[in-house]
Amino acid sequence: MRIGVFVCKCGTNIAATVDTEAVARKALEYPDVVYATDYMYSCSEPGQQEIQQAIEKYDLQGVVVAACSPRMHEVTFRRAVEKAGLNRYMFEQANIREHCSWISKDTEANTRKAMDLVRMSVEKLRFNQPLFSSQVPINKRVLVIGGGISGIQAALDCAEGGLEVVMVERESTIGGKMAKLDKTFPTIDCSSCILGPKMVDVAQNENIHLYAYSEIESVSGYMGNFKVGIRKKATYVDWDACTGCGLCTEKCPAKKSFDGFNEGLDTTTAINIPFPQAIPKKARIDPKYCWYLIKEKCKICQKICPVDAIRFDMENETVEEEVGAIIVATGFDLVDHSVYGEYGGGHYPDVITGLQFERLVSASGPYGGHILRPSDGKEPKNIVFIACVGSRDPSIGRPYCSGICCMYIAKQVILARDHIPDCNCYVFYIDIRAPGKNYEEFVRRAQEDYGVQYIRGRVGKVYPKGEHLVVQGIDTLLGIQVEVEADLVVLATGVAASAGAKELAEKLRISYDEYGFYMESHPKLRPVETNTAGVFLAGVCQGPKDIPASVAQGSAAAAKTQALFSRDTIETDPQIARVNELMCIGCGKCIDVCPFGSIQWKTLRDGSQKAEVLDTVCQGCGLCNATCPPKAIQLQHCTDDQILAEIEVLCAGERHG
Amino acid sequence: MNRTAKRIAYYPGCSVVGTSVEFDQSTRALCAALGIELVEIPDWNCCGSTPAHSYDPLLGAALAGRNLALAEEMGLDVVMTPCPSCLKALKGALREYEEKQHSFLNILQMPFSGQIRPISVLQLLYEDIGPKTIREQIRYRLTNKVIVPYYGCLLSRPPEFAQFDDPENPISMDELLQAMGASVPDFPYKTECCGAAYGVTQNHIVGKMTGRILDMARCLGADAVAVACPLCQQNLDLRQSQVNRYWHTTFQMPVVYITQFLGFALGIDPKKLGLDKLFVSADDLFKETSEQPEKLTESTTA
Amino acid sequence: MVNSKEESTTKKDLLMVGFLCNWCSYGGADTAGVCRFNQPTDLRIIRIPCTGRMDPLFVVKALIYGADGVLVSGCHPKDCHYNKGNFYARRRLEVLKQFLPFMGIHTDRFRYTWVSSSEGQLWQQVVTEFSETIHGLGPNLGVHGESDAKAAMSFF
Amino acid sequence: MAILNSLRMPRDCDENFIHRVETESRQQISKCYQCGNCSASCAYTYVYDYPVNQIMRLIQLGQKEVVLRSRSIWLCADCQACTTRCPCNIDIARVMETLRFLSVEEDTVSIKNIQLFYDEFINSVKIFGRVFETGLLATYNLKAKKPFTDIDLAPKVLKKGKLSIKPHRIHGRKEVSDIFKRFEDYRNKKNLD
Repeated sequence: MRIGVFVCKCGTNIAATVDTEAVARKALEYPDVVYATDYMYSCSEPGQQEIQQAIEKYDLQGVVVAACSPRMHEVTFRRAVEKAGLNRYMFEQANIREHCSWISKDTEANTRKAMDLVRMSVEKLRFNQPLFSSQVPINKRVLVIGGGISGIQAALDCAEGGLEVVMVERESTIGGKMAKLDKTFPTIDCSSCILGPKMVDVAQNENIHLYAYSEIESVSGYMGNFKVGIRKKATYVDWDACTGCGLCTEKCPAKKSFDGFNEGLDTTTAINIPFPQAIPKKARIDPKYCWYLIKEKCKICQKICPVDAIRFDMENETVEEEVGAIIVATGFDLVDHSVYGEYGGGHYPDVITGLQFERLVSASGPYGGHILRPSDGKEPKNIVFIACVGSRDPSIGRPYCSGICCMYIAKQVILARDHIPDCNCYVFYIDIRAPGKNYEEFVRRAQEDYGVQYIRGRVGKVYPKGEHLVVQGIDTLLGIQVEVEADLVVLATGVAASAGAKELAEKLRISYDEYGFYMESHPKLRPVETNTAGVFLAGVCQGPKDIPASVAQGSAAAAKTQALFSRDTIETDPQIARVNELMCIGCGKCIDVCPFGSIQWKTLRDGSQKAEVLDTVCQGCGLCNATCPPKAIQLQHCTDDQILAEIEVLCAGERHG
Repeated sequence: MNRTAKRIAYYPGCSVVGTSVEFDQSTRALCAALGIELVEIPDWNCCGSTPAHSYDPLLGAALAGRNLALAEEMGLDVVMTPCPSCLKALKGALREYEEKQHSFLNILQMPFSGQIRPISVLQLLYEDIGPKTIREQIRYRLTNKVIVPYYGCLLSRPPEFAQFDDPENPISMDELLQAMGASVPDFPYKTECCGAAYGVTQNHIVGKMTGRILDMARCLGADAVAVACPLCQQNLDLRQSQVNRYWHTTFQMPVVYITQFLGFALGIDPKKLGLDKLFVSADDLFKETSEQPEKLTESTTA
Repeated sequence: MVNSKEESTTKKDLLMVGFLCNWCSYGGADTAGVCRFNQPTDLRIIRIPCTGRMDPLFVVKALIYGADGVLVSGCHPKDCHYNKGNFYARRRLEVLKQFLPFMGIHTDRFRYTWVSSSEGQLWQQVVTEFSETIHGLGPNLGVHGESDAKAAMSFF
Repeated sequence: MAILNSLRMPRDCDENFIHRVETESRQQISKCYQCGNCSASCAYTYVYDYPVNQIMRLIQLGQKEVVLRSRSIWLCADCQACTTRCPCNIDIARVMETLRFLSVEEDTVSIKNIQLFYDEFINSVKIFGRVFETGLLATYNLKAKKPFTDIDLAPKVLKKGKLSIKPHRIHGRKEVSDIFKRFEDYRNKKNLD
């Protein structure tokens, strides 16, 4: 084999701590290497051209690029060598940046390491074989998990493009967190006025099939052909029959049920429709509060329902859907502020969360849009907002900035001053983060036009004294303590991953960070893709973000889906397992261990049983390869021979040299 | 949690045998009544407290360490002290032992394994005896008495160090008082500092801090304040007259050790509890509480 | 063949081989690099799709050929990109670990661990600790070397 | 109180001091991002010359003189409110404690009375093995030239029989004073290094 080695300087990213020229020179000593050089930016267009020209000039049959991580540019370089006429799998990439030049400043040690890494790549390449993909048809339906604003946006964009969409929402209505908001920053437009029509669009769009009050039970298959089990949780109401007239909710006697939509500030009936604009507008019985379901008496709703939709014997039901792509838009939860004993640990009724404040201000909220204290229903005259509750706090394991609190506080103080013009608002903040279009101006408006007192410093303690809450904080700019006798304290509670995010990730085989936010494929360049092909991310499930960013990401995920579905077939990855039938002893161990059921029995003409890999199902994990006793099944492009060659050339030294 | 061994080492500390002698008396009397054998560390010395620590934590650690080593020598694995300040010094010794074992042992020059566990009297009462037992054993009830529990800084803080109760809203003393039938309001200044050792050097600080605490107690209609720290007690009780001068107030708030409350409720002779040693008399408080009936009714125990 | 060991490792550097799964730990090592977390330079990483691909033979071969330490790292249990590859890996590698003393190789020369692609800091910690352990053990004198064999026996 | 008007970097930053504080207290000072929770929670902020968060900031900037001469470090009562609430898990009370003993070491104690009280306290322990409260208060009041501090309380305390006239001398006095001796040796050796 004639091999060319290209060592990238990556500007100074590599060259500063690796002697790239020496690495290239050394490479010429390796077997089969006929050409080696270093270059400023190998991934740039001239850099790629240089590789292509060298392939032609030196008649190269294989290429090694020593540069960044293959997770970054393997695809780029494979495409480049393919353009020059090589099979794209006749390429290897040595990671001399992330694993070498960036982790130590010792140029000598780094250079030696880079030489080793190139040496290993060359050795692996010597065993590479050209591989060829096959084509499989795509099921052009998309599953959207989560019916918040980003899920809605993604679903509508996909449906608009003619795709069939299956939407699964955990609650009994779509709308998510945005449906609970009163206004949105920085324009103060009404949240339900801009979200409502989109929710209606979801309901009316013929391409969208909505499973509300449902959850994902199982996911199998692969990009283009996923099978998804959806658990429709029992609502005790036949939604095909229910017209959403609301008669039942008027008559239900269990009026002390938890009102999740109003964040617990109000109570609702056991049979309820969360809010008037709910989509689907269907009633659901909360079994925790329904008298009949608890103690078998009542049945008033059943008697009153004009369409006879009540089904007390309803049980969970699982349906299966087949889709080609999945958009995950599962949103977030608020940080549980009960960990803050110094703010009352959730025991003081007048210490509320930012989202509860939204419900207080909202016209559809518990007080019809009048801001009143939950404890005694009085109008608060002094309101304190505390920023960074549950954000930037390593002591509770949340060192990250939630990104939206500074802005929603600014909005809420403006709303508070609008609703109660003579109220005083105090904001205790650490830093103000307003890096968005018109955001900084908005925060300034709160201070300049609305006269809100912003106090730089955190609050140490909140405690009740008589009718008031004493807020004990600091103004770090002056270095003195500030005490406010407040009537209402709003904690700007931060963003946490949605409950159950990890379990869902495990079903989807996508990864998540230590806080439960889903990992994108690349933090900058592949922000909506995951490491599992065909699964895309949208919204806060990937990390804290505001509505505009969530909507943008919803659209981006839809665009990615459209791009995927613009073809009729997808190329399979040929880096999969292959059976050498001459060596296979027919023990069936590979069939047992394969996580994807991609290996089956095959009967040869002589009647013997051999293993056979289903090309389109195999994901290329190599578990079978490690399991196979005679090593008859080999993972292409990562065969035993290749790995052993890498090990040997690295470790063997004089004994095998 | 119930430790089976009811024989534990006892470290009174200097202030408890001096100006806060009633804390020592009541602790001993109460433990005897509850079947806990306190073995006073023989010939114990001062733990060094804040001054030694400010000089060098290692010196403080060695001073406190001598007492721990003596307790270990007696074969006991728990040492109880009524004084939170001493408790902190004893725990500080264990931390220095962990961090600078070599220098620590060099200065101490005594065999020491670091296995001993220091606890406060409150922790002993709450975890080993518990409100349930107290409720079953009491003879006098504090019915209709409003008592606010004041924990001070160190009993539950910092959480990693104290390993006891909630750092922001401790409830152990609340529950013990409730077990005696007292009504216990939610006291927001449970863990606010009283001015600590600044009684001697910075008088006005104590005046201000202690005044706030007493004022909050009065706002909540308290008949008395329950404490578990000799320094807190001194600031609130002995210095109450100074507070009154500082704020121009007329506080007459009894400040009683939790051990005295419990001892009284269990029917121990008030003299043994040192009730007469309090500066603001609590006699009226205790006089009014009548003997309770043999069996407690449901409504009064809640 | 070029004598890579002699030339590429000085007295200071020992030779450690890392087998990292593509989806989690290889990404974690990338993250550590992107964050410029300083690490020992003596680890050479081989990328494999999944720790389920790990044949214990790879570890044994590396140690026999003279590697001073072998580190395998994959996705956290339950977080495997291929559902359950790391469960198989855990079982196989644990058995291997028990077996190493019989070859006269100190068990500490081999370690397997779980690092996700977001845990750059954890990766730095793992590599640093592992490197320290291996430097503590010194060079691997191979299956015939006495020092390790003794150490291995004392393990029992 | 040392007054800080302007800083010239890097000249005015004492890196050794930062390092010393971090090693002795075992806390990473650079973790502090100035939320101010320590100062908000501190009951003594109103008597401090620099609130706690500014002390932390001054350490970050290597302002040894200002920090070690500050009154704040001596007015800290070690009440642990800051440590309990610090979002960055910094044991601030321990940092303050470290600053106190560094300040003793550098002989820059700002509040002489407190040092005097502590000295007398330690003396008392050195001599008797325990603190002799009556003697301690008497000598302190005399030396601090405030003989009438707490004089109003004296009759009450005496009436209750709470102050003993004679100190309690423990048998292990020698053991205790040996601890002091060995500690001094250790300190001297450490200073030589």
